[in-house]
Amino acid sequence: MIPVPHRVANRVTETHDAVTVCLEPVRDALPRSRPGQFMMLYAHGVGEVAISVSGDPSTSDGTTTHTIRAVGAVSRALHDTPPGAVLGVRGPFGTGWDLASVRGRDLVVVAGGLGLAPLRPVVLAALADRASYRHVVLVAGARTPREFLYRHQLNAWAWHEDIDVCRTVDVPGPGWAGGVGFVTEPLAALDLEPAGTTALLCGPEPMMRFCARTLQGRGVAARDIQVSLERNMKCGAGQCGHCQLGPLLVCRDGPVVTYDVAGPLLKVREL
Amino acid sequence: MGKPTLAVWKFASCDGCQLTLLDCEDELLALAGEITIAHFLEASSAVVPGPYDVSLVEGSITTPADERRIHEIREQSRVLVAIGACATAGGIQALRNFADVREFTSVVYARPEYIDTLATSTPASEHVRVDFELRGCPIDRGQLLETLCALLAGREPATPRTSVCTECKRRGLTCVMVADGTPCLGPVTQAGCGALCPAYRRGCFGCFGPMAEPNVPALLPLLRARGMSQGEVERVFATFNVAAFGRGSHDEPSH
Amino acid sequence: MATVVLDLDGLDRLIRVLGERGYQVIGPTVRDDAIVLAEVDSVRCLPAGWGVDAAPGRYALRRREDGALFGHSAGPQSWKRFLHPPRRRLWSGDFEPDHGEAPRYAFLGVRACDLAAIGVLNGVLGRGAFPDESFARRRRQVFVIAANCTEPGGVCFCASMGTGPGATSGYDLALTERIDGGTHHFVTEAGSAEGAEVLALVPHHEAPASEVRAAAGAVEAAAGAMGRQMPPGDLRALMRESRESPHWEDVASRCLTCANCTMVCPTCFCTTTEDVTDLSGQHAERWQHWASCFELDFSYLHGGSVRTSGESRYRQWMSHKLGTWHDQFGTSGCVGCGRCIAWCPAGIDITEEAAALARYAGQERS
Amino acid sequence: MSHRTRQLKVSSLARVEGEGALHLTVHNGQVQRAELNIYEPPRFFEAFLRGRAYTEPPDITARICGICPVAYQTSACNALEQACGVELDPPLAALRRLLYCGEWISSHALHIHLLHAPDFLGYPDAITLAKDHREIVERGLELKKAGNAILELVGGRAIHPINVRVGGFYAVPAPADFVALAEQLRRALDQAIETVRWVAGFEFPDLELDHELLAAWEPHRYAIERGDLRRTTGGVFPPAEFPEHVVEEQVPHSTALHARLDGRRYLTGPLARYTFSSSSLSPLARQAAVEAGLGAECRNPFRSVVVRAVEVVHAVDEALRLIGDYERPARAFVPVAPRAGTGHGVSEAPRGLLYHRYELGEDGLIRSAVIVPPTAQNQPAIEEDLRRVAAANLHLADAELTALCERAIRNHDPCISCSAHFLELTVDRT
Ligand SMILES: Cc1cc2nc3c(=O)[nH]c(=O)nc-3n(C[C@H](O)[C@H](O)[C@H](O)COP(=O)(O)OP(=O)(O)OC[C@H]3O[C@@H](n4cnc5c(N)ncnc54)[C@H](O)[C@@H]3O)c2cc1C
Ligand code: SF4
Ligand code: SF4
Ligand code: SF4
Repeated sequence: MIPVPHRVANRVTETHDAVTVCLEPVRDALPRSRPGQFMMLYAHGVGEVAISVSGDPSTSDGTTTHTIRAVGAVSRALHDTPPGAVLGVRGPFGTGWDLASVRGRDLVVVAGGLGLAPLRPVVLAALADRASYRHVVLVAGARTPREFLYRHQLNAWAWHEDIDVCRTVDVPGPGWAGGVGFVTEPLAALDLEPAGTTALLCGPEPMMRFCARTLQGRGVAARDIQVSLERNMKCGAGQCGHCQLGPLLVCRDGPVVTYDVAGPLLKVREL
Repeated sequence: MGKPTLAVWKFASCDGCQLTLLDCEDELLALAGEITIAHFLEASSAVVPGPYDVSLVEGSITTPADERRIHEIREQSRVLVAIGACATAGGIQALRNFADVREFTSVVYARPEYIDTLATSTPASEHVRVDFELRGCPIDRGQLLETLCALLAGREPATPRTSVCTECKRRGLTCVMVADGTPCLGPVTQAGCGALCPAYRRGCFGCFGPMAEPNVPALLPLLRARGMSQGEVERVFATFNVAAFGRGSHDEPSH
Repeated sequence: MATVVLDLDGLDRLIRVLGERGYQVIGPTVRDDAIVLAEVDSVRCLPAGWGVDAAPGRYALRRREDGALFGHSAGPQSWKRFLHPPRRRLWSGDFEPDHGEAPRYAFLGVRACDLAAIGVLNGVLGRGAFPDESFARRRRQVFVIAANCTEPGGVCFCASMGTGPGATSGYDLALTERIDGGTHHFVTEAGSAEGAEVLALVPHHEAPASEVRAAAGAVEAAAGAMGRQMPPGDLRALMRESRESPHWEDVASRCLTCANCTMVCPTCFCTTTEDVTDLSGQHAERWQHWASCFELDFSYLHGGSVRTSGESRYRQWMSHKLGTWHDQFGTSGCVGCGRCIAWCPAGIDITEEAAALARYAGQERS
Repeated sequence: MSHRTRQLKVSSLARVEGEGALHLTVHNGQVQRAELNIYEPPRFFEAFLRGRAYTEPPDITARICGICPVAYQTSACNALEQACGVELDPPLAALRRLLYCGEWISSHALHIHLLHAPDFLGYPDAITLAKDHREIVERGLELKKAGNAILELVGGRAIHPINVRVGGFYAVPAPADFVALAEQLRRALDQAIETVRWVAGFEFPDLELDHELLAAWEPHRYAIERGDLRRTTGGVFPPAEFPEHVVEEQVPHSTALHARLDGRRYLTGPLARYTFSSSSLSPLARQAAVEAGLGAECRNPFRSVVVRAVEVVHAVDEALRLIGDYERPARAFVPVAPRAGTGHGVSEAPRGLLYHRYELGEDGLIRSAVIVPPTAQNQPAIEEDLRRVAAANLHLADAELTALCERAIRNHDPCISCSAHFLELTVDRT
């Protein structure tokens, strides 16, 4: 599979090391992605990495939006690509969040750090089709207040009556009015109807495990918890073998899987 | 922005690794077109003062003056690449680390008092921060070019930390350990040479140093089963990368 | 078409006919003390009279008493290197795919286990939502001449994996080599229309029923003469249950994590990619080469690798081959060719390790 | 007249292999000291060779020098084979000579084009030279590449070949492997001849040296990978007598030992070889030498660049001859069993005679090792050249004098890593 050239149409700085870019096809557009899927983004001569789709799923102009944190050579190059420059894009790959199964139920979205990126399309989709869900809750954690992605949007959502937003940080700054501590704390305090709740989690693996444990402790069934997994990926198409997690090829069977599948695998050391 | 600058520095070594740059016969002039070779005494008497974008450091640190100089080089270099077994592991001269230098000196030089030398031969990374290491005694030309191209492109150089066996098998060579009973260090040695020795039906002798997390103890009985004496086993690990393989080859007393 | 008999000249003619039809014929030849796969242009290239003694961590050519061409078991290479090459350019320049002319191969002397392996590889690379075009094309164009096994090697266990010793499908032609009372010939069957077409161009005569029976009997007897076998029972369940087995530590003390087993395995498909640029930085290319789950960087995530210990890397390999392959691709990843046993410098034997895991699991259950 | 004291420091003499310094003291118009100060940190090879196995010196001593590893491997093999009483099968000996030709071509092409020629043409390096004369530098690089191609095919790699062992090789090429190489060498032959013509046109300062010369020598061919030793003052002696004639001494200004032949300074290298063996050059090489104006011998060190170029023609021609005659040897190596004793080995490294001596115990372990590299032998002669060049050119301005002194050193293609590093030139004029 060959990358399809896309131009950086728009680039917004999110935090000191993360940007959100909107990519428009130079010629051909790729198929539309579903919330939770990812693309392989290629920076000229530097390399290619997996990056989730973080834009509004209702856009139909062929663009694709991604939020990238610079952590290594490739992500740094993608992060630094200026508007107008061309990147290669392949995809979309993988499973998306299963929103259909949440219809008529409470939706709890839990994001840690950059984990908010693949969950933003879910929130946007839920808000666009608000009547299909009962409660919609977003619990978002970050290290510091300045490290929240989409800060304006989060603020806007916080005022929105259709969604409850709960923010928490490890290290609060002056004037911080939100919570302090791990995302599991607000999760434990949430007013839940376990049998009617579906939770979507994304963030560092330990965070997802703790959150799932908290939710399960409160009676939410493992299959009603969806997590987005991260493994090394080279091809995105189930052929390079790198992303295996036990029986799963994360790029094909994931990244989104239910916790009845993921839970037992994540418990095994170095699987 | 001007062309990036490259500097080449020498410490205790045989010059083979920096010669590798001149051995890039097909690329040398193109390279000189893309970067300014600002300091490369083996090749040029023109010297451009620092700072330098990339410094290639060859050789190990063996004298007090070297120790000062490597710090000066670090300060002047944006990216510092240690090239070759001497610069990455102390080289064969690191054998002195396990011996008595005064005695060594007296063997080579009748009047040792003239000789100003450290008791040890150490890699650059023991003195300063090193950004990349290119393994090998000598380094591989392809890896050197890849590293320079990668640095120019802002990419992580592709210098895998896996075993020589992976290259051996990709080349379609027949394993000398299994088919010929020849002792081979390939299973614990870092890839990069292209499985040169097995291609000549010779066992790898580890000139690229240990791969990431080598299981040396598991190899030792296999070497002995293929006819190496304990002394030979110890010596083969105690050659070009003696300080990197360390004394891992001693899983049992030799007497 | 009925079963026929080719003699040595017939086989030679077959090789030439395939060459004339534009195939590059690949078959076994002797090089560097082993039987390796290379281009052949006549029967003279084939390893007449060479046999193989294989054992864990050991492989040696041996002179046979007869002149058999296929009287040797699997060598260090598999057909994988032609269908899924060790190194390949994916694209270059402005995302120009590296199609080129895909070679048309004719594989001569494919064992049943290797035929199964090609099928397994096809299940991974050739099917699915995003098939590997290069593999699929090579696979589509290949002409397969299977060689049924009548003499398994010391590390073979295809019978217990249900993949051999006789080829049952997936070939264009299938040969059973017969050396009997001074005659040396090949009982041959076509398995496809093209196979029949090619066979018609080659001198042959119809096989007498006795020959057909003798050939079938030899293959059947081979099933009972395997060098080793997998422990009976549900391997997939065994692998699942054994995730935390203490036995992994024992294997890890012997395993070099050198990755030889995965490289020689005819079904291990894993690859990694490399991005390259020229000195000007203008021209970029992307290459792919074989990788292995034994490599530390294989599972690298920002901050470190998932599988750092030797235990976890060996476990990944074995569990994938015998267990999770079923989950991912609906078959076993192991076809019983025994290569990983012979070509492991440490002589680690997957069948013995499976048996040891089964013993541990048994103890745990009781 | 007021006393003028001028301190000249030219740090770094470039385009030599290794690091060192030059100290020149001029007092009242007299050169008082002319020292080639080699301060390359010692690497103690002879010391740690003790206790190693007799099979190891080819690999270990190669690491003394990345520019002439084959010379080290060959002298080591010669010495060890002698110690163990083994002779190579003739086809293996031929293959060894072929490998060595590769090193001559590669090392000489490097020195001529990249290190030495810029001196004659007034460029700091070959890369700047290439801006004006790209085709010449490209030709030099191609020539060097042809030499490396031999090293890579026969030796496995150009620097520190892996295919050399005491008794022969690990694996020997098939004749078919040489097809492309021979093609490349045929092109290289033309390039080598053009190179001779090119360097013959340089301007050479006058200097006739009177050093005694010493080189390996064989009766009917140009000695490369073996030979007896021949000296100007009459006589030929076998390598085993080297220690009786050559004594090394330590001097305070150098980490390299200085060698003296029966107490006198002497010179090894291309001029010595050419002087003794010019009649054994291949016809093409001899013709090139004649066209270049070389006589039967050459004693102007500045002209050594021409001799090197002629030697490249010879080495390419010889390589083609060896390839033409090549038949795959029946075995890749002669088995060598260790025995107690001493062996001496010499060969002609591109820059001069390289001598090895090993004393083995019965167990095959090395009891003692002595290595005398060419530059250590040449150091007194180089210093004498410097003294004479400086004395004859004191009228020059500092910069020019410095440049000339550097050239006088580069004439000898010193391999300082072999003996010791980088040259820093200090001229004290009082
Ligand atoms: C399904 C999926 C979705 C992702 N979504 C996003 C996103 O929306 N935004 C974002 O910033 N990051 C995302 N990542 C992580 C991102 O892929 C890594 O940060 C990136 O690969 C790091 O590459 P690097 O070269 O910059 O860093 P290095 O650490 O230098 O990585 C070197 C190589 O290791 C591999 N690697 C390292 N870290 C990871 C990782 N975390 N995941 C997969 N491979 C890795 C890659 O193959 C990379 O080429 C996602 C990862 C996955 C698997
Ligand atoms: S020959 Fe050496 S490098 Fe090659 S597979 Fe065997 S052990 Fe590994
Ligand atoms: S066993 Fe390892 S190398 Fe082989 S296919 Fe599975 S993951 Fe890949
Ligand atoms: S099982 Fe054997 S071949 Fe495989 S990685 Fe371990 S030691 Fe190497």
